Amino acid sequence: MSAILDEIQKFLVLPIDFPSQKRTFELQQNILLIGAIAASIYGFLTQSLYNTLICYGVTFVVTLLLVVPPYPFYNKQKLQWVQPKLATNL
Amino acid sequence: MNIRLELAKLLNLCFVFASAYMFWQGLSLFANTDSPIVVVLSGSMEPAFQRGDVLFLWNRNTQNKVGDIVVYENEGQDIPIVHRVLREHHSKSESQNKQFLLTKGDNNAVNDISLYKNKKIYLSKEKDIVGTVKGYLPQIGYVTIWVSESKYAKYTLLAFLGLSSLLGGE
Amino acid sequence: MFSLTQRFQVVSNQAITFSLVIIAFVVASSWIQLLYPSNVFQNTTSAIANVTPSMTLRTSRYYGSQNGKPKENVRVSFDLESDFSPLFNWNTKQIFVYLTANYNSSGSINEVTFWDDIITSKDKALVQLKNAKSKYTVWDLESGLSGKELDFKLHWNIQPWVGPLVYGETDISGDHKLTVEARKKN
Amino acid sequence: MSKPVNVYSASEVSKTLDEALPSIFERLNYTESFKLTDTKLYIGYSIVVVSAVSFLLDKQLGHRNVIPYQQGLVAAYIILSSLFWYFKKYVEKSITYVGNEKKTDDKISICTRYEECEPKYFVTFVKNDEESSKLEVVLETTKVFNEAGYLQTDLLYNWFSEQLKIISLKKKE
Repeated sequence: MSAILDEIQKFLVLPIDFPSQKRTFELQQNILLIGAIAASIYGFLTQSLYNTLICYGVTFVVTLLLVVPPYPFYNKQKLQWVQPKLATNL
Repeated sequence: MNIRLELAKLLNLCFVFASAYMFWQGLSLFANTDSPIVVVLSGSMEPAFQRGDVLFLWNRNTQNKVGDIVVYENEGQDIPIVHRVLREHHSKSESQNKQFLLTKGDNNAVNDISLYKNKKIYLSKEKDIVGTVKGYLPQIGYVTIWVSESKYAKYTLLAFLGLSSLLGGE
Repeated sequence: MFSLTQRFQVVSNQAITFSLVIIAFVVASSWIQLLYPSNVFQNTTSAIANVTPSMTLRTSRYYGSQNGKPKENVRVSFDLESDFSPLFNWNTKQIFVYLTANYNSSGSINEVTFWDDIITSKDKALVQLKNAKSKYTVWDLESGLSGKELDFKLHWNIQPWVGPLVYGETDISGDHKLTVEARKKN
Repeated sequence: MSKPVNVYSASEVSKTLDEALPSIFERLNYTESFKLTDTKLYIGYSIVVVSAVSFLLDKQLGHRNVIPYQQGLVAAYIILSSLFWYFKKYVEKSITYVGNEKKTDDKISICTRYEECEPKYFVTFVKNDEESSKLEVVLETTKVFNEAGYLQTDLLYNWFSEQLKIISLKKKE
């Protein structure tokens, strides 16, 4: 049972490489910041909280789509780790 | 097995609960009420408050005004009721700090006398009032209602927690 | 940003942080809109006229009677006019307006509600009532209402979409004081 | 071997390395000193006890009946938490391991830290609390972990014994 869980866990970790980690972090921060400001201004000008909510909600979904999935271009700079051969020697 | 390492891990887990609980306790003392934040459970104040809305209470005021929205509990019942003050009567002398209140839900046709226990026709500010509503957040508390009332929601939440703890690795 | 769940958590936390900032902006801007261009806390006016009381005796607990003693219940009819449209801005969900009366009795100071209404949109913000009946029948805590001088006031309360509740009182004009006639003994 | 870690998570990797230090230094003939860890655990668990007492009082006796006690408990919680924070920040700093050589009784303290998004483990050695013996080195985590996320303890052991040699050479100069 725990072996299966470990497999699932390993499968769902889905890491990305280090430069992309930095990039995605900055990316999500910037998009959300701009989205928040835009949503506030748009809502205030139209005097509608509903517009603010929609605008910010869309920003959130877009950010999730851009940042969360491990796209191949986030995984181009994978590193060379210790060869697994040594693991069997242990 | 390193006992200190295990203890440190357990400590981190305990801190999560301890800090959340002490924050709540600190807030209770600050607002002088046993529940500084309540979730609306009934529709009797619609359209002002709907089920699932979160209300912030304050109970350091010695008297309420007519129009204040208050949360009260009947003796022996743990169900907080959110209604508006319809009438207030307080004594002229400053020393006697007694105030009698009659409440009503905005969406109800009649006042709350039928809800009061022991044939009372007024609430006592001192004894019955949990707090006065000062602030409001919409719908955030719906999760708690959803979880306490639907068993599917309970399973979904459990599954979600299990999955996230599995994926979180800790 | 090293795993799927961690990326999701980071984005969610960031989104929650910014949404708190948005809420702060909404609350602050709507507060400013209440103060400018005209301060609604001072400039909301109302006019009341033709306040006429009517009295009945009730013996039900739901009408203030205790131990079977009849209790004086008072209703009023009145004309009322007020405009609440300046109170509406982007953070106003509804306005609750209520007509109350203050009076003093032997040992206590009292305020009771005679009429209230919920206004849910700016189009309905103009209140014009002719010969309206009070919604509630009112009794006194101790004795009766005969001989008491009622001083009517019109209050408002803004329930926001998010943030603190806002209360205020209108500047009432017209004949807003009324002495309830003593009941004839028969 | 324990569970594998995500090698692209700087924090998880650094935590695994921190946890491996005691056994590595055991093999290098050191006995661990637990003074710092124990103090931290004492403060930490006293915070937990304070919150537990507060919780039980509230549940058993009701909020309104125990307000003065709760005020005391909340004050104690705040004081202990700031003490904990102060201890972690200024006393413990980032010291993860303190130990003594079994024969010579030389004391060694090791501070470790990591930076987000970098496959590096920053280690600072201080021998016998002497500023002159301070040695700052960086371990590439790619050299002790394999792709699957298992720590190669032998490689880590070799790396640490080399660093210790460098320190002792440095001292002779």
